[in-house]
Amino acid sequence: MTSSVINDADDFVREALEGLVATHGDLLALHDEPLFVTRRNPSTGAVALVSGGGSGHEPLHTGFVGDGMLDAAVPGAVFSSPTSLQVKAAVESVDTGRGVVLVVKNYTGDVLNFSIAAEVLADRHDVEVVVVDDDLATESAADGGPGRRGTAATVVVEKVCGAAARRGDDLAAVAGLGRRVVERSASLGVAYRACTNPLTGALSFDLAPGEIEVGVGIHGERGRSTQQAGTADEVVGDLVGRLVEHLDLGTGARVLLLVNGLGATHPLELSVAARAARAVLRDRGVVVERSLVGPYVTALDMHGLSVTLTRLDDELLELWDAPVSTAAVTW
Amino acid sequence: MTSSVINDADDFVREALEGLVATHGDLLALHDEPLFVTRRNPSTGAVALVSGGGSGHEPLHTGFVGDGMLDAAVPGAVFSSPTSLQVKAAVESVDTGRGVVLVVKNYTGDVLNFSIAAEVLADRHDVEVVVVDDDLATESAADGGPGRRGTAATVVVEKVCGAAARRGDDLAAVAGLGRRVVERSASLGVAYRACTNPLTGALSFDLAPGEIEVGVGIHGERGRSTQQAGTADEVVGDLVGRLVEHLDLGTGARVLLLVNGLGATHPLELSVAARAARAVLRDRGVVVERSLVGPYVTALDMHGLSVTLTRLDDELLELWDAPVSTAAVTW
Amino acid sequence: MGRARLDRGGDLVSAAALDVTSTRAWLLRFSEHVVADADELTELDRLVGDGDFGWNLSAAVRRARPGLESPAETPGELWSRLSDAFLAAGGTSGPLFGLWFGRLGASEATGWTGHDLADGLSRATEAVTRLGGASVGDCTMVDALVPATQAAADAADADWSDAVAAAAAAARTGAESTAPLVASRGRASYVGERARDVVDPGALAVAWFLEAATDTVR
Amino acid sequence: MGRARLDRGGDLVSAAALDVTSTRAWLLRFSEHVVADADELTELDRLVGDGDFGWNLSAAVRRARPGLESPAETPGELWSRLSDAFLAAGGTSGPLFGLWFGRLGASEATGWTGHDLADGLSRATEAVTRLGGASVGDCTMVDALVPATQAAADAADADWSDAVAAAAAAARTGAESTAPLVASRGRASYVGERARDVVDPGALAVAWFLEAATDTVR
Ligand SMILES: Nc1ncnc2c1ncn2[C@@H]1O[C@H](COP(=O)(O)OP(=O)(O)O)[C@@H](O)[C@H]1O
Ligand SMILES: Nc1ncnc2c1ncn2[C@@H]1O[C@H](COP(=O)(O)OP(=O)(O)O)[C@@H](O)[C@H]1O
Ligand SMILES: [Mg+2]
Ligand SMILES: [Mg+2]
Ligand SMILES: [Mg+2]
Ligand SMILES: [Mg+2]
Repeated sequence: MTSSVINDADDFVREALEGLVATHGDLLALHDEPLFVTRRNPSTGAVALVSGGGSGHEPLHTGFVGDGMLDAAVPGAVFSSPTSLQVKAAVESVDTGRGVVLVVKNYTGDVLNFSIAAEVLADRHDVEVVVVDDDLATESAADGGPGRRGTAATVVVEKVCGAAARRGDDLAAVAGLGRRVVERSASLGVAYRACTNPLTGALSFDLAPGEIEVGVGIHGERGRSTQQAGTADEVVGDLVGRLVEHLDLGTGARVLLLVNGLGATHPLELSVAARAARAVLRDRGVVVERSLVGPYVTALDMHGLSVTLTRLDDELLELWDAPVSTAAVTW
Repeated sequence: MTSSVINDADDFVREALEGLVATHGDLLALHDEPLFVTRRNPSTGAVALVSGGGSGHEPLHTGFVGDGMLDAAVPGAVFSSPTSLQVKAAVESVDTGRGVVLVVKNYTGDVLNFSIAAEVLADRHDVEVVVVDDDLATESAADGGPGRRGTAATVVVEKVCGAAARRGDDLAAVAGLGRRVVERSASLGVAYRACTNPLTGALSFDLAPGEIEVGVGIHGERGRSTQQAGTADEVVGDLVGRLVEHLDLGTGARVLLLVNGLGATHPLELSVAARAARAVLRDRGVVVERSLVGPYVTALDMHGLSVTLTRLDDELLELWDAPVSTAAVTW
Repeated sequence: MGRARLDRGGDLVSAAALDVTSTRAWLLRFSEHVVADADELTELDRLVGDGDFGWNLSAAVRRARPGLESPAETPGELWSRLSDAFLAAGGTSGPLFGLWFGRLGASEATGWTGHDLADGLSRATEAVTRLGGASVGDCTMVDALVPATQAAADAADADWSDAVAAAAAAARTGAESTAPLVASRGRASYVGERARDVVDPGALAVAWFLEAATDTVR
Repeated sequence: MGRARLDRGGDLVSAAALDVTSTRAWLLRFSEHVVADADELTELDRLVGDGDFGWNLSAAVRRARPGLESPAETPGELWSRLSDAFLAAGGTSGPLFGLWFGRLGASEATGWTGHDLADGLSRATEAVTRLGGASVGDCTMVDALVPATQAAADAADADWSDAVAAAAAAARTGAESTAPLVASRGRASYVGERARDVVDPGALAVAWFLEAATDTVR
């Protein structure tokens, strides 16, 4: 019995990659044992950009491999880190000699495996690790913890670093820009329904009718609080308000707005959410210079959304606007 | 109580359009009373292309407004036809004097309202109606019925007609190409979970664990048969086999493959489905010249997919490949 | 001929030529009837369809009201405003009635003769049967429209008011003829036998519409 | 010094220099212990973590086995094969042990002295504490690694076999020291008090690992 479009659970990610690469044969190449995806036509002479993590968040990261963004994506099993061997092989495959930036979402397993790969590669490759930790829901005073989770700001980091690499920036500059995006970004998510185990059909948590879970991440875990669902304006307004405060955005501040669907959220709903987010920002005098609305960092089929704000400056804006051609975004 | 990202149900579609147009301000313009969406920068001197229908299928049709595809999209309420007044106003707004092709999915309400608009406009505008009826699940011997439903082949019709208009084809030629696509296309859909009423959270039909509904449309209606879910290869293989037979595709036949997510289907699942579809076609000697995989014609948050095959010829291939720049597809 | 009667508002209504005043009186009379007795139509649609017909129809005439009360140069302008209100309405009946009213009123004449009316009905009914795809006997509004249109054509040499009276009588007979039928188009095709002995609400509304004209000249 | 003993397979194992033969014997001995007693580790992880530790570990050593049995020029090659098998394993322990084995074996020497071993342990443990972020007292494998590394450094002037025996003893003591602790890193940080009086399975595995070396030269 399955409750999703799947053959064997053990082959799920590999088969999906085969399908993806067949669909985008002009753009992507599949590498097997260990498993990773690279651009069909690698860039030459630029700093290379590699990211990855557990699967189930697609189009992140495989959908962002292409000209002006990632050189390789390294997928783990659903919600599990890839191994350092995969990361190592991907780096070895794409380094053109100018070094490699690893973009890593802040989860223990991912940080560990990417860092180990960097450690192991250190003798022969220049590697910089950029850790993304934008999720305010996991901010806690206790030190020594794993820190804030990395969620949808990863898309912004990958886009900005990819554009910087493409224009010829050196390794330190590309990594520095990635860290600049991380510093200036914050995200919060909310779920109207948990995600479904693709094999059993079981929900990762239960909500009563009319309840929402605020502060969810992208692995089907519960959030910070269960609340009664208000209107879209109320729910999104609450998230955006907290982001604005955290980033200390005053009148005239310029932002990139990312309204991200977590999987099952309909485009109509995301558009209503985008409208709501813009209204709050307009009221506070914050200027939405650019926005991206869609399912970019999913949590399987979770019904919900996250909002990410990145405070822009002229350079980040220019890098965001730079041409990109991937399976998930093209402009 | 709501179970989705919504404010007032009556304002849902309008607010979503406001959000969409704000997000794609460079691409889209919103017209109010009556409601429709056009390109921000209208084409000049080309045959215009207008489509529309009930909402809930996004990105269809609003996401396909832009250079090389639709000139206007006319949305009704969720799963309800727009009125002929909306269609009429859209046609009046985008006709540059070379005439307008209306692309209509075959549902009684849509056909009625678009035809009435065409009738009312006949004195002052040259209008051709292209009716899309690709869904094999609704094929029935009984005449006088509403005929086969229109589903995802609409995307192919809109792309091909848009490219033909853009290269300067006249009204009859553009409409003729649209009808050629319809003749050469067939679709079938399957659901793993029905869609959810955005207000009440109720499912449009129930399935026991491990069951799938084969032959579903895009309005949450039941399909032709309820079956035990097999593997992805079995489920997709069955659909594709029936399409191949219907279109009488033999060795060497060239097709466009559209694997369409119905709303909540994860990119991993769609990629697995694309892989499965390709395997069947390869076994039969059918050549997949191009493919498109993603949620393009949704049924709110239905978990499921449809497969569309269009038998290509050189001209259709060229028109499919022609540049396009819309919110949902860009190449 | 040349008779003049009082309409319900006290204006002179010409029985010989259908001018702006008499058209307005007719359409307002129809509106009032629909709003007053919407429940009867809804009940019929509930028995054989989805039970929204009265609501669809009364929403449309309410929307039309301000336009019907505003100044107009020709009857055609009033028909066109009524048409738009129906075209903006939901259901299957909204667009079909909208089309019918629109085609009916597509004339520049300021005072309609019996021939103008018969021509209008003929244009209108042709469009509805063509686009709706229903024929007489399918248990739809067409069962009233077609005989009414024929009756008006037969009486076209008479005053418009006599022509419309003939049309109204034929529409009533046509509507009643739907009761023993099982629908094959639209709504009632889904319920089969349950629809027997129920008058089609769309056909009944056509009868009400034409009868409203005869009421204003009575 | 210059002692030679039989390893379990009958090969000569040098107690003075850790060569390919003795390294292979050590690593295979460790593998056998893990496979045989995986359940004990799993049970400990079940009490304080998610109960997959024995499974993670035995999957890794099974994966390593063919590489450990193939010809090699230097001990470093064997360490590197063991490392890769752990780096390909799941959990937190897989990558950390993989890193540890990889750094431990990062030497070109064909026969290791006590100093080579002490240097390797020092490199390896430094990498694990740096990347894993745990300190002694956090109730992780680090509680065994750090004292073992220190003990080997203190005994580096002796034979490798004496150095490893000192390390093994220190690791055992370190592992046992985790029982009264409440974990603050990784797995057991979620269960708090429930983890008291349970030895950390990662730390215990470190003791097993070093004890496997002393077994082969015993
Ligand atoms: N194909 C058709 N042609 C003409 N009239 C039709 C057709 N289908 C339905 N009707 C008319 O529409 C009426 C129902 O209208 P309404 O309730 O507004 O539509 P719906 O069935 O969409 O709810 C029926 O009583 C019938 O007279
Ligand atoms: N940050 C850390 N540094 C060093 N060792 C750790 C750390 N976190 C966990 N461990 C070790 O890993 C062991 C658990 O491994 P395993 O069960 O494979 O991982 P997981 O907790 O991911 O299931 C623990 O017993 C502990 O010794
Ligand atoms: Mg009805
Ligand atoms: Mg209805
Ligand atoms: Mg564990
Ligand atoms: Mg684990």
